[in-house]
Amino acid sequence: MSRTHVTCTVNGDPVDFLASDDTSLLNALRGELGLTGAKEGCGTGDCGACSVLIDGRLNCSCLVFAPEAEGSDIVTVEGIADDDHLHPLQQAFLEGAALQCGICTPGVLIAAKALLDANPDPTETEIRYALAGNLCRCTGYDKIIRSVQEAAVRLKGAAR
Amino acid sequence: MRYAAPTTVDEARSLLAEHPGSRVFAGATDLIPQIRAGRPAPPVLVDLKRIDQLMTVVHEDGQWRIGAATPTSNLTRNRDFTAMFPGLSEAMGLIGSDQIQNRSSLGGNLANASPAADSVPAMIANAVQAVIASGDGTRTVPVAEIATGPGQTSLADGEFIVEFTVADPPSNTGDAYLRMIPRTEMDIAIVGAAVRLTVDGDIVTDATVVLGAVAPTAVTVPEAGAALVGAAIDAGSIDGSAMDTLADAASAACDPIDDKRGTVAYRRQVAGVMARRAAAIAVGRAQNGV
Amino acid sequence: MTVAADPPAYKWVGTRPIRHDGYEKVIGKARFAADLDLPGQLHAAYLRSPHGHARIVSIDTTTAAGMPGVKAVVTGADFPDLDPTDPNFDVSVNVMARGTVLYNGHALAAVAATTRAEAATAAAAIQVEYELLPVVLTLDESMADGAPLVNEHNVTKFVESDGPSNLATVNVLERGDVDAAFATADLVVEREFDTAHVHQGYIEPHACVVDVGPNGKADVWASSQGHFMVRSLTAATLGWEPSRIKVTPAEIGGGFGGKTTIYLEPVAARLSEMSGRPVKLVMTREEVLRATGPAPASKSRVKIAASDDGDLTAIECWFGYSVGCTNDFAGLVGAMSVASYKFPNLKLEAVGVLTNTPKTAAYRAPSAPQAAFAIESVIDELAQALDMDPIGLRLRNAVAEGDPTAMGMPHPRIGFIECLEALRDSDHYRSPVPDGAARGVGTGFWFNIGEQSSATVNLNEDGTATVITGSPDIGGSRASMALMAAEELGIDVYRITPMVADTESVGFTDVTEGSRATFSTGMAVVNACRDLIEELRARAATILGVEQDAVTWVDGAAVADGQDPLPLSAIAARAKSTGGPLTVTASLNAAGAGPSFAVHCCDLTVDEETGQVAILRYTAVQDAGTAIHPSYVEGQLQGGTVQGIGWALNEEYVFDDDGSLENASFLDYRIPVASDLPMIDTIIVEVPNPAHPYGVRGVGETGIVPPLATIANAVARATSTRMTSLPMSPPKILAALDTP
Amino acid sequence: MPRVHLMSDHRRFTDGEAVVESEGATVGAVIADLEQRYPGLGEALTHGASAGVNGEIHAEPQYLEVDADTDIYFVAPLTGG
Repeated sequence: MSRTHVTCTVNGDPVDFLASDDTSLLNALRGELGLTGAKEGCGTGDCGACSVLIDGRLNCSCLVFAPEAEGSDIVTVEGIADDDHLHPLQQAFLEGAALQCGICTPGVLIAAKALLDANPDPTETEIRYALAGNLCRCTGYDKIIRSVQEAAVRLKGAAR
Repeated sequence: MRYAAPTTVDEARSLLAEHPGSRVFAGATDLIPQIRAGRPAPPVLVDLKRIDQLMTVVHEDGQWRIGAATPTSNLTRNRDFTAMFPGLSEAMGLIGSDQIQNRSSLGGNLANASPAADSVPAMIANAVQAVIASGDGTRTVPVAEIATGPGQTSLADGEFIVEFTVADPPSNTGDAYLRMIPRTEMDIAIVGAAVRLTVDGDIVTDATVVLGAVAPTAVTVPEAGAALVGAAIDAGSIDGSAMDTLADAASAACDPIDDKRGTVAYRRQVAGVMARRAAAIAVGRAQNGV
Repeated sequence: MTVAADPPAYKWVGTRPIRHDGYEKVIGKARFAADLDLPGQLHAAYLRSPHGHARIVSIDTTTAAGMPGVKAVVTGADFPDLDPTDPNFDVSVNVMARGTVLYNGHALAAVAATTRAEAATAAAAIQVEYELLPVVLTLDESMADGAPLVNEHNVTKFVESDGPSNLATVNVLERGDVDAAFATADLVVEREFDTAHVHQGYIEPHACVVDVGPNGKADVWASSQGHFMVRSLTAATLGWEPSRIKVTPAEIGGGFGGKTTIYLEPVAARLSEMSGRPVKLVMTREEVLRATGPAPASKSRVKIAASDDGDLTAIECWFGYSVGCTNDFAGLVGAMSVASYKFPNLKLEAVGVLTNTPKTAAYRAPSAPQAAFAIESVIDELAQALDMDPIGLRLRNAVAEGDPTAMGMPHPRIGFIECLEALRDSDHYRSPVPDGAARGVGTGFWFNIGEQSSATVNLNEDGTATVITGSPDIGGSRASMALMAAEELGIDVYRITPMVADTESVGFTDVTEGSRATFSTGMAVVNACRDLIEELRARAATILGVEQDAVTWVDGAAVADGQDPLPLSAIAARAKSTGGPLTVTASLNAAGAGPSFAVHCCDLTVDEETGQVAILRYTAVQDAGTAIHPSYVEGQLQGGTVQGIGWALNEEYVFDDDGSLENASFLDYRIPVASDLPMIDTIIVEVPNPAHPYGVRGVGETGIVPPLATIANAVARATSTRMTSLPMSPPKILAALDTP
Repeated sequence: MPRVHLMSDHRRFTDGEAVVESEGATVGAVIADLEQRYPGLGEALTHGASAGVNGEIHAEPQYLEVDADTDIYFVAPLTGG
């Protein structure tokens, strides 16, 4: 098995690692970089628990070969809070009880961030479709959707 | 297995020539699940996304050129493209989640040769052409001639799709794509139907109907298109008997299978429903310019 | 929204603080089992049966053992053979096949290697010779005369039995004379129903890391609903004393009953013992669907009699469940008991039947949803036939305190009528049904259970308290423990740290199941806090120079006449000088679990050209007893409801003729996605359980019971076609609509 | 005397009687008494039944105290999810 030396940026930090050519970016993040926030729920792109942003775009990191990450800018759930404050989505999820077991939460937060970055004022339907690739089995999605709505309101308030 | 990311078409050609059995990929959204499910890994994985031509969308001289590896979300977010091909755009917007659409490509969706690929009926309805790197040059063929059966294509070893070309639609033309899935997202189509039609006032003058997921490949249904040509449009609605003929023709054209996703009877019945509903949307777009 | 007759004035109970474990979970730092890596760790992979039923003629592991990176290989021969009468026999055989594979996906060997890919490659290289045996996949095939045996070791439970059989269990409940009642009834409705196998669908695949040290002791990190259960079942499967094993509970990524048993840990332990290295074993999604869970498929016949004025006079039911390839599925009585109306005449029979399909597991109120689907569908049809309001018919016949359960025992204080009234009076039910839509109502309940729990409360020198329990937190129970402790001790909930400790750091605690964590473990926490307060009063008496009897505990402080209140923190700071550390432990075997009733209502449309159902509005009403943390009570109701919606509409196992699961992925095993659903409105009814200090009933189970019939009843009213087969997938609805 | 309510499955030991009276100050003593009078019943109740007493279900009830007015309902074991 060939291994490739990959240099990229993860959560703002320049990193490099050696990855088997057939391994996923998810495995590299978890195994090589110790960033276990992104989870493997299916390995086939159907559950979204491994969601990360690559160059600002939402991806399932289980569907990306690790060497593809060369030169890219990756954001995982570990990187969305700043030094002093949780991201408004994280805060809204805590206050809104939008997580139960928490296994889907990292992926949902990333997908919701991708949505709000592109569309600061989504409708409920837009939120539901934007999160359709993120399965949650605990919550029935209700409190997740409400918390994304709440975070959107707070982000707009902060931007004003 | 080795990963390679060529930056030119010629470099990719060489890699494939040197390593028989290797695979090109763009989004890998089908490839990775297939490898996980036990499909033998190719000797070299050739990533096409570092080749500029395959990632570029150009609109000039009444024609679009779409890099075969371009993420479908680049196209669904492209307002000019979506205004011209709303049906093709909505078909691409149905390929999996947002996560998937940031990776999936028209080239991959076509070359994977799933009978249920959402973009393919819509590409065929719009007479999209595939430009294929072949030997030292290229050849151009209609999209309909690529897939030959489930997982099977007419692409020879070493060939790969470079880009797609499609002419701007004539005026007063609209397209639409609808599919039936059990959920609202994240499913493979049980039935897909693409319709493109052109109107002259209150008369349909041209129509193409293409079905997906009801046969080993996407199927164009000439009888269904013919049923619409000459049909009258009254207050935005196509004549009911023409629509009934369209639906019957669509159902009759199905050659489906029973599988975990749907039955033969269901696919046949719903193919007519989807075709009729897609035609109803398409006619509105043709008359109203979207 | 909460409905309570006379809510007590609590300071903390009933509030909605941010959960204590939430921060780690939103920043990606929470440790689930697959997140742990140990130095030198190996990765393991299984070989699973490609056949639905076969004798293992031979297994040759020599090639695999010599492959790159391989450090250890195990087969059934590496585990002791338990006696078939041993209560852990079925678990042991399911963990690793001995002699016979009982279903497609049954584990029969595993490999540990330096990488997961090497382990998988080597596992695939193990040579197995099979002698194929007949495969029995359905309840009807299994019960047919002369049916091949599914499992030669099965003996029927609860009835006289002579020799192996495909019957797993037979339970019968009866009272009165149903035949006479049916003979004289004004109206009788009888229907047959069936439901498919469904999976719990937790997003976290089963995972563990096991490190067996040179002293023979095993450290296990595992995702489960009960780490003491993991310890005892792992020990039994290995033939070890439980004390050789320490299990540390990882965060659990969903369970819903599916993680009340083990699959991985003995295999990883044996591989670790053989290799001398830590071993990580994580299932793929395909393995989760092929070889864990699911809930049983079912068939049923339900016949109910009513008088013209709406009195339900008799019920006769037969429920059959395909419990899978082994016979350790309990709880069928729960199924029968969902007939929660005052039937003077009743005859209920539930039968468990073996099939060559995965061993089934509990799934929220095990066996009740299938039965409630059937019973509540017939009740709805009676309401239609009698032209009665579906809530009105149910209110007229609903059981209340003192009415007999199906088992005969009188119901304790329950809130069924209160739930029915809450829905009847809700905005949803009082609103007109939207144009083109239809409305359905359904009900359900679950007994809930008590069992054993332990809790330790350590008061820290800064006046904070650490509350330690043995109940894995699968949906917010740590927050509940902290709230009850805050209420008892009178300190801020954020000055309490609730945690779940390993098997060597807290007293024995049964599995988190049956809605028991907040009830039983919560009661242990309350008892520990009350003992701690006794001790605090004694210490305060020493400090204040008064008798203990003169000290009362008010709002987190010791109060004695004529003196300033002495706050908890001041006593904690003087622990050393007043007798040493302040720490107490309480444990109990709880009885008195309170049944939780639920009533659901759904508005939906059916596309009659495609058979597709769209849910427009949904309200779940449930009696929580007392909602300790209402947000997480709502979450349990919403989560259970949506699982029930999935069960009703699209979830099903699709087997081929050899028992191979054709849809072993989240692509084709279709759990609901966000865009399928509306908001799930909740109404929490609070009829306190008198057996719990705060009135808790437990809420996790019941929410999944009503949705199946609720949706079927709405579909019946939308289409004038009664769907009796789940899932009501678009092809099935369309086929039913086309059947005259 | 405590009254014992039997599941249908256990009535084969009692000639179909659904409710029998029994002696004993604990559920265990009651079961022992029943075994004397209905051979096999005690064994069946010990290994395959929980007992409902005073509205509460007990999985291991043998030392539970009962008195002359107690109704004991033997039911199949319950689990949860």
